[in-house]
Amino acid sequence: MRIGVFICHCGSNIGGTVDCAKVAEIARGFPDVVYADDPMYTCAEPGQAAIEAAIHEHRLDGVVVASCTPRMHEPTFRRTVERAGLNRYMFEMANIREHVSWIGRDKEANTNKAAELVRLAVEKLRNNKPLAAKSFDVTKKVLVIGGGVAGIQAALDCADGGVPVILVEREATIGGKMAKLDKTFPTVDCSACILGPKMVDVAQHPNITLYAYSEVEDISGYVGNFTVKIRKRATYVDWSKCTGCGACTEKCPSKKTPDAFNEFTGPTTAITIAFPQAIPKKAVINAAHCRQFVKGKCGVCAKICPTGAISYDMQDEIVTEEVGSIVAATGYDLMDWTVYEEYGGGRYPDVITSLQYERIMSASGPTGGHIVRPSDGREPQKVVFIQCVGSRDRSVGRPYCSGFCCMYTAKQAVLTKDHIPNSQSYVFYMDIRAPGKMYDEFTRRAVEEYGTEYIRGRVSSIYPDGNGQYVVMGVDTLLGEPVEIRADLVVLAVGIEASKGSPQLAEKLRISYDHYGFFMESHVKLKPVETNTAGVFLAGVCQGAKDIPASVAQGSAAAAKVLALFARDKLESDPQIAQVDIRRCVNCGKCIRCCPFGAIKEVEIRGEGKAQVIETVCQGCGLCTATCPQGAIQLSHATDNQILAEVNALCQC
Amino acid sequence: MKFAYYPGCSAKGSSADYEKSTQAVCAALGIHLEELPGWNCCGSTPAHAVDTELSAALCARNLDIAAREQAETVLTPCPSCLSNLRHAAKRMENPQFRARVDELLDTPAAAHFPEVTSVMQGIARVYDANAIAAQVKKSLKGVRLAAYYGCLMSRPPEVMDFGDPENPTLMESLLSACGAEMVDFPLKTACCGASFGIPERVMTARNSGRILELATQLGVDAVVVACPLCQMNLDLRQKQAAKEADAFFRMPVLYFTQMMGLAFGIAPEHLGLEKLRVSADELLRKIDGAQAGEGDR
Amino acid sequence: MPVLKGKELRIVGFLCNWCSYGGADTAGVARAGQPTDLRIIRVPCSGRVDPLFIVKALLNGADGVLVSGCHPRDCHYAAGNFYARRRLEVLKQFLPVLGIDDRRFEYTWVSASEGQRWQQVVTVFTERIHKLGPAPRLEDAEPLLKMADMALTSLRPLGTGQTAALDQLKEAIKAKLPELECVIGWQQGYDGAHTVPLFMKTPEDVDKLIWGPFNVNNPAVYLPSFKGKKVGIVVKGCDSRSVVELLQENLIRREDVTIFALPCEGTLDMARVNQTLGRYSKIDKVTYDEAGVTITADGKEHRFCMTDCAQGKCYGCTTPMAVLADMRAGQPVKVEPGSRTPPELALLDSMSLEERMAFWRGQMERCLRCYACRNACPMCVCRDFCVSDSRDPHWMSQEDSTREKLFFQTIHALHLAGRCTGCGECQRACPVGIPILALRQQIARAVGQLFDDYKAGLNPTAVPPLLGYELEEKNIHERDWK
Amino acid sequence: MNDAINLSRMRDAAFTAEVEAQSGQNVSTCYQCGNCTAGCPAGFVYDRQVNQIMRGVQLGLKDEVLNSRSIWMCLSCSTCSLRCPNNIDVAAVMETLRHMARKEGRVAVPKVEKFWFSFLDTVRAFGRTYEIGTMALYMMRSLRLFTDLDLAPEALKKKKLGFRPHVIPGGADAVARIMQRYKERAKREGVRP
Repeated sequence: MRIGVFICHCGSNIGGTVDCAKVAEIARGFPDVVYADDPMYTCAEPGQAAIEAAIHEHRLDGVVVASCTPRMHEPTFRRTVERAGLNRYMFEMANIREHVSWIGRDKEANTNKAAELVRLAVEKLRNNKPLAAKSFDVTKKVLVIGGGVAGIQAALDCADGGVPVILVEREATIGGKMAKLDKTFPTVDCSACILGPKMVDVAQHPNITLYAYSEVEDISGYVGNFTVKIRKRATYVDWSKCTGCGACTEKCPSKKTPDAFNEFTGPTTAITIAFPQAIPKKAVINAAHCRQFVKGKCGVCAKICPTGAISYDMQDEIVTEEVGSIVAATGYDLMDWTVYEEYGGGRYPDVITSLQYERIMSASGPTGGHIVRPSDGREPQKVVFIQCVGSRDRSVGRPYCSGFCCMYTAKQAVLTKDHIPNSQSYVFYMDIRAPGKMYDEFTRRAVEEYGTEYIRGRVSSIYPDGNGQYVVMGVDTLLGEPVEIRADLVVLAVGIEASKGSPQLAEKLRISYDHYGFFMESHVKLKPVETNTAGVFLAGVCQGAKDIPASVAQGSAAAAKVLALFARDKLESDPQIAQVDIRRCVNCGKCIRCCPFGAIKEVEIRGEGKAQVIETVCQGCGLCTATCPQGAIQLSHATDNQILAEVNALCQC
Repeated sequence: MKFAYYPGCSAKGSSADYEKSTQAVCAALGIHLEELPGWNCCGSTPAHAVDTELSAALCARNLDIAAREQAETVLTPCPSCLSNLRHAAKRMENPQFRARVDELLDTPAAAHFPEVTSVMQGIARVYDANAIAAQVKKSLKGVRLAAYYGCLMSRPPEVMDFGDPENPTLMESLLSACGAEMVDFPLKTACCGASFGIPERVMTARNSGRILELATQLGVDAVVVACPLCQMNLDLRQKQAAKEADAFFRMPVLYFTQMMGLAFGIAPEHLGLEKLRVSADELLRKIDGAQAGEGDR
Repeated sequence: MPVLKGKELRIVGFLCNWCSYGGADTAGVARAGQPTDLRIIRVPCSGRVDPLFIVKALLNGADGVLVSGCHPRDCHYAAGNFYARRRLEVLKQFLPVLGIDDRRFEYTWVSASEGQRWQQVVTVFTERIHKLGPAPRLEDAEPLLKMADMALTSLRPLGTGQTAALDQLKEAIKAKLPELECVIGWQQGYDGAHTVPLFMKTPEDVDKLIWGPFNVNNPAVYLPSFKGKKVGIVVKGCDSRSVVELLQENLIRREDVTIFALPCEGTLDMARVNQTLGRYSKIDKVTYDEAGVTITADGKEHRFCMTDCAQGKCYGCTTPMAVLADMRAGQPVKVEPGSRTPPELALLDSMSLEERMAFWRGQMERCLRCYACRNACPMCVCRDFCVSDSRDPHWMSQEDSTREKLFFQTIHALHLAGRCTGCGECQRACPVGIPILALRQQIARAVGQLFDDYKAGLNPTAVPPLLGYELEEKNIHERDWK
Repeated sequence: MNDAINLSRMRDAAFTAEVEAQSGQNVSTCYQCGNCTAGCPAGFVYDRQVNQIMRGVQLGLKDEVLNSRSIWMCLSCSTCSLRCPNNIDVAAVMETLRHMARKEGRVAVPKVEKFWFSFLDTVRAFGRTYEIGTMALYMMRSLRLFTDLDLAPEALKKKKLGFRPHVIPGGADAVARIMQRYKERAKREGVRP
């Protein structure tokens, strides 16, 4: 073999503390090394040209570059050697900058270490083999999980881009949290009015298949070729027949059914349509409260339904879909604030969550948009808003900021004044976080135009004073005094957490999630919608707290990623994957058992069972190679021999 | 059932009635309280306010006695004593601290101390609600009560182990077992002003005032307490509180043991009710009335 | 290339490409100064790190080895580091039995963002290695020869009383024989004091079957070669565990094997028997009694009481009865609860690290590299493709050095991690009587201690510990790098 | 209006460290939400609110903190600790500050300390507290002869306060010795007992 070695000075970055010329000279003594040089900037255009020239001039069939970390320039130099006609895998790098010159002061030690790392690379290279990528087809269809505003945006953009979309929504209607909001900041325009049309587009778009009241059961496969099992939960109403006329909901006798859509601010019926603009506008039976199921007799809805859509014996159904990419947009839930016993732990009817307040303010809500107290239906005069309940609070395991509470609290204060002109709102805050466009101006308006009292401090406790009001014991840290307010209504800006079941979904998607169940993007700054699993993208709050504009933007960003992925007809698979030497394989199945990706299957070859790697599924971790006792399965480009060569280069007594 | 017993100084003075009723109720329940021989003051607030090790030393002597008596569990009626004893025991788990404390003692304290808990938990440990109900001769039916625990009983939770530190409910369960109607009393763990009654009257007046105000507002027949200092501040100092709050209170403040005693049909004089500054006569009449009412039906 | 004398020691690092290698880069970018001893080998995932790389390094002159991967739950490959955690922890507990200080090997988790943590890890680990100084070399050790103490009490009855049920067993075999390719058992060898394997195809063959203290071989070793064919096998308790393990590893199929079992009363330590018999021209007779056998060789009587002369493994044996069988004969025997440290392992336990290295130095000098240990092992399923004599992968040179020989023993031991049933065939087959079983026993002990007392070959459906993982490992704890 | 606090001069990092060490709390986690102050039953008699004390400790303003009345008026009800979103045991910090202040002989509210001493004196004398004794001693010490005089008749009528001190059977010497040793040790260590 004829190997060329290039020791990069990287200006003084390496040259400063490593004697590059000496390293090059030592390298010339290594086996198979026929050429060594120490250019000033190897990655620069002339540096790369020099490599190409050397390859031709010295008929090199392998190149080692000792410079910065391979995580930076490996792709660059691989292209370089490729241009000169070598296989891109006949190239190795030695990291003598981040791992040598930048961390060691002693030039002699650095030089010696650099030389050893070059030796390491040379020994590895001597065991390298040319590898060729394989290409495979892509199923140009995308699965969007979650029908909130982020998911809707992603679905619509993909669909408009000509990609068939499968949209899966856990609830009976899409719209997510935004559909529950009365108005939106900072424009104070009606939430339903701006979201409604988008929801309708979803329903009418030829490219979108919507599975509402459904959940993702299982996901297998890999980028370009995922297989998804979807559980369509039993609604006990045949949606193909249901016209959404609502006759059933009027006649249903169980009128005390808790209303999840309205955040339990009022009762609903056992058979129900979430809200007037629901998409799909179909009825669903809540079996837990339906007399037919609880008592075994009733059947009113079945009698009343003009299309005979009611079917009490409906079962869950599993459907399977093939997709090439997945967008997760599962959103958030409120944390369980009842851990705050000092706020009554949920025992006080007029201490409510901000989301409940939205429903109370909403025209489609239980009070028809009249702000009244849940306890006695009276109009509140003094309303206290408390921020950061379950945000920035380590004592309840929620140290993070929920991002948008400051803004909607200001909005709710403003709306309160609009609804009840003679009311007075107080907001207890720690910091006002209003970095968005027109946001700070909005919070200022809440103060300056709507006379909201912003009080800088937390609230220690809330308790009923015995004549229908609540004593709010707070502090004004700017004043440096405790303060006390007698309030008619207290609204808690409850912090958010990843929506229920996020970790389980993450496991199915094979993407990582943080301590609080939020999904992890693959780079905080540069890959905000990608995940570490190819073909899986993120949109909305499932990735971290963000408001509507940001969620919509991320929805579109995810869609762009999907469209870019589908722009190619074939995908290339990384050739750095495991390969089975069938002579050595005894079919013990250990590799199959521990492969994290199910990338190894048992096949029959000449009557014998053997392991076989599914090239497109294998991610190249090498766990199988470390598992196989007879070394029958080897990870290309990190084979036992290649690593042994490196070990031996370092350890030979 | 037998427990070692640490009455605490106030039992021999300002809260003799607490002591009396505790003894009476425990007797009625067949719980035998074995007073620790030669116990001394736990040091109360002043000791730990002055020095943690001094406070621990005073407590350690008592715990040591209990250990030598081979007691398994020591009951004490007073939350302050309880807090000090439990804190001392916890702090003594740290060897350096223990060493410093041993220096102050005649002989190094026993390696392991028996557990100390409140009389209330002691009773609840032996009798569940039904068992208590079974003891009731005079149901407290129709009597509205506010349970007030004070700030020490449940705090800090990791030391006191008394249920939810913001919302303990043990007293409620005991007294509702006696038939009483327990109101949700949000200030149940608020501070009454503690021992500052003497050096800084306004402290107790304000804080006790707030508590009495809410109790009055909620229209309860009495506030039930488990702490001698709380009782003193809410009862004996009720006038001071009223003056500070510029209000008028007539709120009987009884120990939970006195309340239970009444339910068990024990005579008021055996429960030290005469020591109450704000008389409980009306309350007693109400209870008897309820009984009469029961009789009619 | 040698390390800088006096300045540096030889420290090898295996870093996963996604987290720790990036973490080391981050440290570099932050100019976080570190000792220069460490040489980093970049691997895709900590799960790729075969523990044998580490032993290879340590036996060949490394003074320390450090493995670092993504934090648990953050593995780029979902679960690679979970497997690594188990395998590396087992290795850590294995190294001392070789006489290698386990502080010379460490593994940890560093994410790509944790430059400071990486600096901390490298600094602390390098300091640790410098405190320990240069690693002692196997070939520098003064050979040390020690014998295991075989004066043992057993957890179960030892004797030779159960031969009664043999006929019953034979009938059963004969009845089943027509459906089977053959049934594997034992027959008398060149004399009454030795046995050889018996492959019964006809009823006449079956009559040759014998049972007793001389049935030392483990017939399970032949099963994989019959894979796909219907065979029967006669087993002792220990043999049955090998059968179960083979089933567990999908190397044979349950429907293919019919298992015949008698309660085992222990087998003789043939090494010691032969020693006592010494040179003899012929065995006159062998008489059995309840407690043992009397062998008359050249007119001279030798008494072998089972309680004194059983194989070391028999004393601590808790499964004299087959753990899995289709046909059982004989009287069930009672096993006392408890566990024993096997004599070979006890011997190693009693030594210091230096003594152990010296011990293996001495033992390995005697090793003939005949691979009898491998061929006798029922779990050595690679057969002709053992990595010890392959070029790709090329784990071992053919050099006849103590180091290479000990490395082979390590390969065998580590390949048996969580699989070795302790049947002891490797040691019994060793022509020069090296107590190599101790290495396997240490692995088995480590696996048991780490994973809820797991024992190989008891449950055909259990997942072997090293082929599984827990998100939170009960007995494996992250070390801090203060 | 007094002069600005000169942080560059007055900041005493060692003090912050000392408080953290003695109280076992990490005060840097305090983000000044004020919850401690909001729930403090004694706040209305403080010269500096709890959160301001915490701020003072963060900034290492030793004098500001140790000379404040607040640390003497703390009721040790630990409401602050219970509700601190950052799990700081604020009450422990307050107590630590009180101890530090006492040891340096800084007593912003002497009457409180006098009351404690009066209490402890009776404990030394009898092994157990004795209300009237405490009161008497306190009145002498504080020269506040009319303390709770309004209550006295009530209390006495109700026999709330026994006239006889309640002594440990077998004498209170053991307790006295504890107190003695404490005093001596304090002297040895050069701190105010």
